[in-house]
Amino acid sequence: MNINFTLLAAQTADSGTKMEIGDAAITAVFGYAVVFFGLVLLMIVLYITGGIFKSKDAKVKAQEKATLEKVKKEVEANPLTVTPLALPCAPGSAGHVKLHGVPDKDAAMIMAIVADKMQTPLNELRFISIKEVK
Amino acid sequence: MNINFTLLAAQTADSGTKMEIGDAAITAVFGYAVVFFGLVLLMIVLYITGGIFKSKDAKVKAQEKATLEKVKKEVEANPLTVTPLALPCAPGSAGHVKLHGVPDKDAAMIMAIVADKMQTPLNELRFISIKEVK
Amino acid sequence: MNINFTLLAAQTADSGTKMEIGDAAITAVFGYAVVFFGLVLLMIVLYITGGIFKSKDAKVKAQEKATLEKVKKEVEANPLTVTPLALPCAPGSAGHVKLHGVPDKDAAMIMAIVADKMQTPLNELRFISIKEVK
Amino acid sequence: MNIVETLEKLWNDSGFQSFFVGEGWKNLVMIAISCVLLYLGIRKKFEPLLLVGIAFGCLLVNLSYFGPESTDALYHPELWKDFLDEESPFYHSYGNIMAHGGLLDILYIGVKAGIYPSLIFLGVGAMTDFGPLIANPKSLLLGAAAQMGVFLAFFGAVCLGFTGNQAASIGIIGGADGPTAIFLTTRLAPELLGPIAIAAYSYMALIPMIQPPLMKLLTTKKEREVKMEQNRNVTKTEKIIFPIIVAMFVILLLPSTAPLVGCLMLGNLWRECGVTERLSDTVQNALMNIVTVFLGISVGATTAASSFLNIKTLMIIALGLTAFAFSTVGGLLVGKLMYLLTGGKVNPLIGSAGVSAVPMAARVSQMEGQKANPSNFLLMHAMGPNVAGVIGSAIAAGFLLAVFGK
Amino acid sequence: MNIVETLEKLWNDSGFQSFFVGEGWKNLVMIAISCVLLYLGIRKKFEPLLLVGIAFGCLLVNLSYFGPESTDALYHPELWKDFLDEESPFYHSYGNIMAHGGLLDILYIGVKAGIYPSLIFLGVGAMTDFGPLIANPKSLLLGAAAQMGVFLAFFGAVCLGFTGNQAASIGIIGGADGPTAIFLTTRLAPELLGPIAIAAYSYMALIPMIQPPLMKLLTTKKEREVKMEQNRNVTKTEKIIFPIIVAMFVILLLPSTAPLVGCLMLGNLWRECGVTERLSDTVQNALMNIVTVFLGISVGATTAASSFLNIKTLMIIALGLTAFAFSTVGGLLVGKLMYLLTGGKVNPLIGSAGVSAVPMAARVSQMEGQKANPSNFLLMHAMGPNVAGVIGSAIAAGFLLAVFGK
Amino acid sequence: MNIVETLEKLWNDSGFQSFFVGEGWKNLVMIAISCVLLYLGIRKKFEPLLLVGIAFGCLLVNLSYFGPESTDALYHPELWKDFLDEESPFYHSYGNIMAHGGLLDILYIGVKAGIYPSLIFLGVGAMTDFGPLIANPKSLLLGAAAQMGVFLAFFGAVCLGFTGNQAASIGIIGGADGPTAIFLTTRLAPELLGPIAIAAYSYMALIPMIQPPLMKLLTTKKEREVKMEQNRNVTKTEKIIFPIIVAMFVILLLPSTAPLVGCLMLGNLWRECGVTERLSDTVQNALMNIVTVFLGISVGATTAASSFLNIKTLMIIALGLTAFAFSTVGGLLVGKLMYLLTGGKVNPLIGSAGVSAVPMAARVSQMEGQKANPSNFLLMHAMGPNVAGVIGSAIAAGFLLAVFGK
Ligand code: NA
Ligand code: NA
Ligand code: NA
Repeated sequence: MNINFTLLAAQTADSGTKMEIGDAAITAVFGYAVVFFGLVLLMIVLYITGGIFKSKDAKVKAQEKATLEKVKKEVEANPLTVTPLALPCAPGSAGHVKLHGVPDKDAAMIMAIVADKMQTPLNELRFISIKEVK
Repeated sequence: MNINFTLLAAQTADSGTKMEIGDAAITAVFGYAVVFFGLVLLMIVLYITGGIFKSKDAKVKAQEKATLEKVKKEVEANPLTVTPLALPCAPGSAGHVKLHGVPDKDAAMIMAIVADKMQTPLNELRFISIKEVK
Repeated sequence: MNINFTLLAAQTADSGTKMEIGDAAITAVFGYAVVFFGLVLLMIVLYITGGIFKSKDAKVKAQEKATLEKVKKEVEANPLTVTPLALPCAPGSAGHVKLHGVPDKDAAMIMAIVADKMQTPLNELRFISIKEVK
Repeated sequence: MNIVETLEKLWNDSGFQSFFVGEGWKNLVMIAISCVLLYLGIRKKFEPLLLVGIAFGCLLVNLSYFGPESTDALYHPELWKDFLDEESPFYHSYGNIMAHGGLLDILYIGVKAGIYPSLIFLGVGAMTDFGPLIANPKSLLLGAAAQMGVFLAFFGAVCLGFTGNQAASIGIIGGADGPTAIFLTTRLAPELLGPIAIAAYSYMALIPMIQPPLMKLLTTKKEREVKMEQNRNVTKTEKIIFPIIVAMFVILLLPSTAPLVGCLMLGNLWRECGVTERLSDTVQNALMNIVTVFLGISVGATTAASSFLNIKTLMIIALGLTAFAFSTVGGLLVGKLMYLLTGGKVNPLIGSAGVSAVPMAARVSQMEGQKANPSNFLLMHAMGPNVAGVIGSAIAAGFLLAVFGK
Repeated sequence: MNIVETLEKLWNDSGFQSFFVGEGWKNLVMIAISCVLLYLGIRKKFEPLLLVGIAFGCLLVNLSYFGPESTDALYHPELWKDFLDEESPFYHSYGNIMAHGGLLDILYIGVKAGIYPSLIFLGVGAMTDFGPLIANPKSLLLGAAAQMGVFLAFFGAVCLGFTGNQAASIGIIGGADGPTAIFLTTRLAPELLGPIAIAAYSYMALIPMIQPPLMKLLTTKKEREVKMEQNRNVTKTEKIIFPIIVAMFVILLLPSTAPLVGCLMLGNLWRECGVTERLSDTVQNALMNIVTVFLGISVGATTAASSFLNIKTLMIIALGLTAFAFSTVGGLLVGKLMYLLTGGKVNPLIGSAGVSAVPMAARVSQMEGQKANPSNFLLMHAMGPNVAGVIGSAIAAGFLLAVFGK
Repeated sequence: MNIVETLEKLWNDSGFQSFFVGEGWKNLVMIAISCVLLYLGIRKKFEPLLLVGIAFGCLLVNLSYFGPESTDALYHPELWKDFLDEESPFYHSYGNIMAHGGLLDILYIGVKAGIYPSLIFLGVGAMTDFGPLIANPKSLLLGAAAQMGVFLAFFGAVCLGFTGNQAASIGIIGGADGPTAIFLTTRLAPELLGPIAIAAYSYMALIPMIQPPLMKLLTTKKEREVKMEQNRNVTKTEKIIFPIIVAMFVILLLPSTAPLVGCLMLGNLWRECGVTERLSDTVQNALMNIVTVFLGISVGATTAASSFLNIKTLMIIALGLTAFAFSTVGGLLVGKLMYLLTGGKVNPLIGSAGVSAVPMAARVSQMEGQKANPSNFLLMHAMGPNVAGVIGSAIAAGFLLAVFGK
């Protein structure tokens, strides 16, 4: 096995040509400027389109705030109720559930499992009560 | 950037050649006939093979009818029992189940979930009782 | 449609050349030897690397034995407890569970379902009690 | 590296200035069209799985291709011109496409070679239950009848001055079968692929609007009220034998249908045989989705402005609608005939389902039937002609391919 | 467009009349054979994931290909003849296949280039637990012994007049490893791919019938009753290091095994390393199923009547059975030797599992062991030789490739 | 068949002896390097999805390739030399690669043609939530600023004697975006692909070690403690329009970005449009994983000893680190500027997230912010610059491609 290593070395010839350091500096500065140009352009466009949607957004937010406060009041009125808004995996909220001697985390798990199984967001299901069977 | 648009136009040259309207009419009628010929041929073949299987089918149907009637009688005898034959997703029937204070729809859901989870058709599982825990 | 079947036959020309029976015999014996050579080489390497890991293994086994005996004692003390080590699908063991009027197989199923749903090995879950609701 | 030169190069390459050079404004029009298609796909839910990809492919190609000097373009029509040009050194050279094409040129190879439509048919086969057709083989007559629009639109297209190949490709829009239309058009008249694919998928989405008026026009209330008898049970064995038999007879009759019908039936066999769930699942999901991704964007790429914006596209859109309408009419008329011959046992509304567009056309039959008689359930009866229509369109395509293909 | 001409063309293209021209009747025979294979795959569950595809590919090609004039065929043997013919302008030209091939020609490129078997081995690696082999490295001896049939069948094939390349491809059937057999045959004797693939997959499915009689013949009841000690625990780190070591030693020894062994071990590394579940899952499922789809139908396509229906196919079927039988015998004999040398600690029944055919052969060992002694659990012990047999077959293939490959 | 000859051939082919011939020892070094990379990928969890594949590809090629005479090698650098050599008869001939390449040569075609990085960007787009960026468009300034390292490393590489093309490819390591780096390097300086890909993925994994010291050095505790206001809500429609707008403006500006930005935005559109979950799921999972499999091993294959083991590789590793560091610095400096201009409303820590490396860099910002002020939640604010950095790197790559590409 007598390999021609000169040939082998030749395989990794350099692509392109050497360039002057001055040119490189100009290219680098210019390139960085192009990146800024492109993203500033995009920023402007986003601010414009964003402006159009902000008015709608304002309305939606007002509505949501009202809902949240309503839920808050209910929760305060009934200290055993949990609002599993903080559930990491299941999307949406699930109204509120009475728990009888079951740790919150377990209840959240069970609800997430069932919701996941049924391919239904939690806020379309209503759990009335979860109770550990003793 | 001086694009040669003549060249560009040439790119979308027409495939094939023009044809006489008379030929087109004949081809159209003939083509429609070929489609009918093909599907009628297939229809005949299906009637032949279908005939072979119909006798078996007759036996199966007779058997099923008997089963269905038996189930019906049981259902009539016990008004709380549901036969979730109408379940949209889960294949097969699940025998019958006693429900205690649980809406039918919820029970069907739970059964479908479990059946789905266990990769088992409902008719291979038997649910004895589903009861809401209060 | 006049197919040239001579041409067709020619398409399935034989790859390679005929060989002498003697050469074939030598090649066969030699090939079998090469297979043994390769796998014996591998066997030696595996024994060497295995040796390095066996000492660690010894420790692990000792620990496991202790755990197993502990579990055994508990099981003997409480005849209603099942250790679903024999579960065909779910990996790992699930500690032990009290069953109240529920067949072992059903309990194992329920546990496997929940474990599967939660993407958690059974040995990271603890089931305190499974009771059929009557 | 001269800074002014670089700047000039960047400016020349940029699409912003190309809009104002030569026919660059046409790209702006195409970009607007792609936005309309995106709107139809996303908001109006016109077959979004394909239309969103087609529209975005259209957008991408019209943002990056302004003529043969656009070396960075994602799709290069001139490469494909060479591919089809017998005089060119790159005639039939996929190697040239691979070496010099953009991303969408390379993905388009799968369209050109007919791979994507065939693989999609594997998935369609695995998703289709031919049970209602097996239970009721005379559904096949309706599936045949509903190819009327294919041949009428073909004839109309020839009258309007299209070549035979182009007319055949336009006619197949009436088959209401996206992959079949793409398969045939790629082979017979690739220059029309963009508008034909868009028309085919758009009209399929419009079935619930196109068909009901024709259904009411051509049927009497009494006919629409007909309740049909329940279909007989179909055994598992029949379902397994069905794809084998169909493949045999259809491919023997018209070998040019082999890629489509073969794949459709293989997919169906994997579905029904009960021992290959893994494959059935994969061809319906992973494989079909991957191919849909590739097919959508590469079909979209064929809508480069120069080949899309002309009077032919408008004619194709008009002829496509005609094709759909007459296919519906064909199905309904034979439906009425069956109503007469069976003494009123067949509801003619199931005839329009013969255009295929599974399962949308069957649902339209069900809805119209229920409007006439709320206790009427035509869905399963309409599924027969509906799936027969898929086979019917494949046979129509095979015939056109046999006549006009090289 | 002359109506008579068109009709004539359709009739000439149609397969119905081709059966009665020249050797067209052979296609009928092949269609019957494909139906038998479908029956075996579906009803008898002979490796259905591949056999259903192979059989349907066989059906499709024999419905559409009746000789070089069948331009619409899904597979064109003459294109592949040109591909292999050094004199042809299309020698080694995949471009020619892409441009002029049918669907199955194009899918077959992945077989020809050795891609599919390698990708399947990625999935096999990700599905295989080498733990029992690591726990008990002397299993490798059984995996080596069970390659006996490979070399005996090779010798037999040369005696029956096959060329060296063909004999090597026939011999590898005894490796009981589908992808390896396809990989080797494609490289050494592509003209035999159809029968060899069918024989390999069919015999793998027949393992539970082929092995038990030989096991009873060659072992005593006392030997079969031997209970083996539980294997030691294998740590996670050992399992991670194992594929790296095997890849190193086997590829250095026989570089021609690199595609198979490299992919097998990479798949296994993804399985064991604990940080690449996504990839391990994909190579076992989506990727493997997609490749299985393509592999099945394109291997089936190589069974065009003219190359399948001859005496060689019968010889291959006979030699394949011999190969399986003698591989079993080889494993059992070395199993008996180990029984003797270890003073009865090794149950010789685990030797037959060395033929690979994972996990079927290991299950047969388990069953036979339990028949002799109901409290005998040989499965995990048999899994060692079983997975060793995969490596053994790869080495045997590498040897044959090194000797007969160009 | 002479037994001595065969033995000699096997011995000559075997890698065991090749280590001791010519520069074969270099392969041993590369094998050791591949084991180090495997260790980093598996134990240290350095982007294991790609690094395990790259490292195993490196192992496989250095076990099987010892120079042009290694005909069984999985990868053949000399084939790719011919591919790039205008004088060679195989210039730009993928056909030659297909016919004479090994498994990894064939898989490498997808890298060379730019397919894999684009398809991965489809999946990345489908996984990315651009909401935080839409809510806060000035994040884009940080995404732009964090490309500083790209251009500084480019300049440094020219100073160290690299060609313009090579320097551009080295610079892009600072974009912290694997697929972009692979895409650009394949086009501009394929001979450096191995080291650049390894550097890019390794440094991405090292972000949690590289960035924090610089963050502490360049910001005051007061700055780090800044809590930012909650982002405004982003409507579904805005999220749908965003990918369309970005594709339009970026591709018009720099058509050379079309494959990357086009795919990124199409993937994102499928994610957000709400009617194509099937496709969004497939491009994130099945398709992306399959491409990752192919990309990893074929990039690994480019690390044949002869092209990897030289002083340039060390320089690339040093320049890559510089690039990452200065990109971080660029982002932080503009972050500080925004802190000043907004009167302390912007926490400058989110600037470093502009390097992309989604979502790792954003998590580092979150962690450092919480260290300074435990009630500080910067994650969502850092996600804006983080995803902006992906677009920024694509634009930087597009610029370099426009300047140095043919
Ligand atoms: Na149709
Ligand atoms: Na084997
Ligand atoms: Na970046």
